[in-house]
Amino acid sequence: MPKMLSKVLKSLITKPATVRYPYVKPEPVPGTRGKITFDMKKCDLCQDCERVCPSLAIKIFPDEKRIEYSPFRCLYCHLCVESCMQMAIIPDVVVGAPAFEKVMDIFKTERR
Amino acid sequence: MPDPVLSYALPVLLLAAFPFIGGLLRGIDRKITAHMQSRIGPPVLQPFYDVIKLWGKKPFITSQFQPVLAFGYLGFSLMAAAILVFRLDLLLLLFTVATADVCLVAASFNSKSPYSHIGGMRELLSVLSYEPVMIMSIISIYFATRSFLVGGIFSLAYPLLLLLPGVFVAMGFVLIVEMKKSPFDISASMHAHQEIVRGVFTEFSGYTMAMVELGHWVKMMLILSIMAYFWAPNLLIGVGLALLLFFVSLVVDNIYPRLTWQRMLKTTWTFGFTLILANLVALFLLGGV
Amino acid sequence: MDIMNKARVKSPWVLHFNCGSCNGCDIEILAALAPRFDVERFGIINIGNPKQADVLLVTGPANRRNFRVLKNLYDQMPETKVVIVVGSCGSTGGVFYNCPNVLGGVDKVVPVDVYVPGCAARPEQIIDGFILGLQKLAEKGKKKVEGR
Amino acid sequence: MYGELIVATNVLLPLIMGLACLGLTGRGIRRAIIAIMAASLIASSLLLFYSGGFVYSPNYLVEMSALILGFCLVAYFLYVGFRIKNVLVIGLTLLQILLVAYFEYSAIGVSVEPALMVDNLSIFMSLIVNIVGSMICVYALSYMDEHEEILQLSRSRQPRFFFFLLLFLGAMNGLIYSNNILWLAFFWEVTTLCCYELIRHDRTKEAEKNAAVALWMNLTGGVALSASLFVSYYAIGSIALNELLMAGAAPILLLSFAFMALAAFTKSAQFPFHGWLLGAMVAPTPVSALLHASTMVNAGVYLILRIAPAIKDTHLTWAVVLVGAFTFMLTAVLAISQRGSKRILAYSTISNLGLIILCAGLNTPLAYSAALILLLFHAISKGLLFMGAGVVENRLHSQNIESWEGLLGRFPLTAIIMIVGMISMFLPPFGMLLGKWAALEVIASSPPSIVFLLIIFMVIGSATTTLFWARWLGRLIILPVKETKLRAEKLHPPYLLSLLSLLSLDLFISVGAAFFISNLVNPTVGGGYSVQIGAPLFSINTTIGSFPVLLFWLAVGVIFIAGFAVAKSKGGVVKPPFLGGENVEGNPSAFRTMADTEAEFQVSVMSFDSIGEGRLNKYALVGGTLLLALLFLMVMF
Repeated sequence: MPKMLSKVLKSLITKPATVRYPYVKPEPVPGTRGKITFDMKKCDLCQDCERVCPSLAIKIFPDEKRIEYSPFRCLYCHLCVESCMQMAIIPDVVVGAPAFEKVMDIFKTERR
Repeated sequence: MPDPVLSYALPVLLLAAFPFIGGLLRGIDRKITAHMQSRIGPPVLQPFYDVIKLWGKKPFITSQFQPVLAFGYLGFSLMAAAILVFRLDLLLLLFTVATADVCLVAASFNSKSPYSHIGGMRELLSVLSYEPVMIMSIISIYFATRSFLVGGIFSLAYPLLLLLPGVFVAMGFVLIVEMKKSPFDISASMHAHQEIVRGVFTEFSGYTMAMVELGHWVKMMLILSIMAYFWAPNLLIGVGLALLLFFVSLVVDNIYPRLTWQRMLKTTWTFGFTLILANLVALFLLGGV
Repeated sequence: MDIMNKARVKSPWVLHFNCGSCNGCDIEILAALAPRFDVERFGIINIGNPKQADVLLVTGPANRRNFRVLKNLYDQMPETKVVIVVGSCGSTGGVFYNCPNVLGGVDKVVPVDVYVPGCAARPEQIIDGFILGLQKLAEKGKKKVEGR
Repeated sequence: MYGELIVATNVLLPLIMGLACLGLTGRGIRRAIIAIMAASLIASSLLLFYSGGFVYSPNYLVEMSALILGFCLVAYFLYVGFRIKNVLVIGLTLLQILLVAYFEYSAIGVSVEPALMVDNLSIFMSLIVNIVGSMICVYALSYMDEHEEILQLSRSRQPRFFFFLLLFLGAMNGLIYSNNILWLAFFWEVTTLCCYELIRHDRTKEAEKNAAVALWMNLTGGVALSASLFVSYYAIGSIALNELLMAGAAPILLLSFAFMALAAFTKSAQFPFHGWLLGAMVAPTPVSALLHASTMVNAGVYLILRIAPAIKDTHLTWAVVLVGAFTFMLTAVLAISQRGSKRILAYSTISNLGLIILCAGLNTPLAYSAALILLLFHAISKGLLFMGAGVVENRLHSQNIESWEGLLGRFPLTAIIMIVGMISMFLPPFGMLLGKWAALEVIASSPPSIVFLLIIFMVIGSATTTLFWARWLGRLIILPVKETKLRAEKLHPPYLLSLLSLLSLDLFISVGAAFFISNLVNPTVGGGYSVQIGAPLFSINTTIGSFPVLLFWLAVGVIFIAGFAVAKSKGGVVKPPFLGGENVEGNPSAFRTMADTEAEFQVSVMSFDSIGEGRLNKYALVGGTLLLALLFLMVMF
């Protein structure tokens, strides 16, 4: 108890450890696995990423030349990033933002 | 002093202020607790937001009697406060507080919910643990003032604290139990999880919960006011004294874990009884009566 | 009634329900409650009791075992209330999308107001989610007043 | 003439009507007899109250016949002792015969003038005995019908039951009118007889056993009373109670008072004689109600109240105080470990009697007032509670308070009566709390040598009292969602009459407590003390405190009306309880288990088995015996 007492009183007078988050945005930590974007100039719609995705967050429609990516489905494991031969998937350090609706990120290309 | 302002208007004003000061104190309580835990904590007005919000929620009740009983808790707490500010009988005040508690427990027993039943039972046990100490404190005040009326405190030559320091400390235990602070918060802690959900408060929601919360503030203020009376001629010092004990109870809340009911009973009874009896014996020996 | 809405936004009490998540998001929620992020700054209290809660915070996908529980808890929360889903599994089923016991996202069972993605969602995101949730709460409060 | 009329209606008429009950066994006739009896008892006690006390000396013939009847009674006890082969009963009866016969032999021709003396205390007691007692008799009419229906008796035993019930009331009236200690002892033994016969009414093995316990304990009291008679005759040459009380406090007289106190403790079931009252719970409920509320136990308290002014400022009075205080505390603690409805009530009775005896022993004017207030309100509330408990018991066929769950939904009227009864036992502004308030003030102003001990006994006792009542109250008001609307409930007319009249009486005198204290209690106190409790119309004032009764009632009324108004305006949807979300649709008291099956759940009262009878009874017995030893030790100082 005396230990607790001193601790409690000490933290009473010292500054709180709290980060005032929404007002003070922290610097993103490099190396964090975050949201992905497709560089449609490089992507060849090979569907490798779709195959490795554990949660079916990436859907590729080769005929329509379209990629649908759901950040609300994504596990942020970056297996797709590793599997992409074309280095077409660009990883971010921030995961998707909260939203009222589960909107898909849609990527289109005119190539091929 | 038959001054109508002093004898009627002031008490009424004080009574009306009771819930507000109580809510403010609850806000300060949460702020200080947060700082003790190295947090920032909610705004000081947070308890008021909570109560207003609860009042506006869609009402869910367990039966038609529950709101009445919840209102009884608030009403009897206010009535006890009225007894204090109008300087009536202290024993009467005690009975009224007990009535308020029984209202709360009855309201929690009203639904067939295991959590609120256990909470209610534990609330009764905490009543069991503080009531004897409180009766003894009141009897001690009687020994000092030779009157059960609150007015007697004001006619003393010395402040009550100098005559009854032990009783003052014992009342500190009552305060902690009444505020439902750790280590005596078995019936329901004010927030966060515990093993019986919210204990005695589990089945309250919306406006019933708001009334219970208000009643809780009033009761906290009640005990603090009794403490303040320990330095009655100069109420300002008395208020300071009460606030000091309030702060001590917050510190205790933060450094002690919750006790079981057996331990709670043993602690409050042994410490309370010993302190008060030692104090009274000393009072008799020194011929202070 | 403006005061009421302000109070509503200022004091969202949370019921946290783990619908079968891996506990990753739960730990992050606790992190948000803990001193570093201290969501009690916004009046958020983890109340653990549907009857007094305003926000149902769900983690994990809805499954056949406990969708009933989820529904029951939702029903026991008095209006006005919002549901915030934390984590990818809760939003859509996530990695459990094809499991025989999993129904999918929480929105298959109760109406969800805010989705917080992430696996696990970070405390910052949970706070962001709360900000959206509170907007929704204010909207619902207004609607309720107008509805009268 | 007026005195004779009162004595005839209150003492003899019950006997005659009881004999009539025994002879005319028709159900309708019995109802008529009880109705006439109740009306005449209430009327005569009210008449007595309005016209004041009297003295009355019957002629020699009556006195001789009483003596002969007395010996017949003792002979019957001897027969009972041989029949149930109880050495204690035989021994005590023989001792009794020896004492009385020797007394009659040595003090032949001693006569007491007047033999019956009715003063304010007697009137006060008479009101309680007659009003509450007759209500219980009325109640018994329905109860016994139901009771025998449940037992499925081939031949009704009701005539016998009502004979003893009425005899009991008559004997009780005789007891409180007696001035001649010999007469007092005679009526004392009659109440013992009635008590014994009524407890064993059902003739089960347990009933016989408990009746035997009650018999020997009460015979001990009878012997003590005879001993007191003996001592007082040899000390002052008279066996008149009033002369004995006037005679002062010589050690030899103190011995006489000590014997009387001992007798009173046996009747009032104080430690260590609490066993018989608990055992008496096997009897049909009207018997319990009668024992607890209006007759038996009040006889003991009456005797203590009677001798209290005489033992003022002696050491003996402190021994009485300690017995009362010890019993008050320990029974209140014992009561929280109980689950049987009637057992809790029994413990509560013993506890409250302890408080009354404590107050009587403290022997100040205020204390005496407190004792009377407690006695008055306790009789009414306890009568009400027992009657309600009996109704419930006959319907649920169980005494366990677990089975009382949700009574408010099932039998609303009975439940409300029970709830009011319970509240009146432990919450303000009902009368019991008024008494307790006065008692606390009395204890606080008692001398420093004993005050600390008393305070500790008092605070623990009153806090545990709150606990066990609130716990039980909680059982009644559980309302599962299915039954949130109260249904109308049908009760037999005698039930309705007795319950509602006692309920309204309880409320009425609690609201008008100030009036009743100034008109009923204060004159009674005035006999021996200077009145110290002022009762203007609105509040009750002592020198050290004040209890604004009417204001309090007003506030309670406002709170509840406002509460109903808030509840009405806000309304609300009735929701099932929180069960971790595992609720079952349509059944609020069931949940889904892990295996996905539905299971009903129970909420039960917290049991305090660790502080139960097994552990505390030995303290009760040892402590009680030690205190009794102290009682006689105090005589020497």
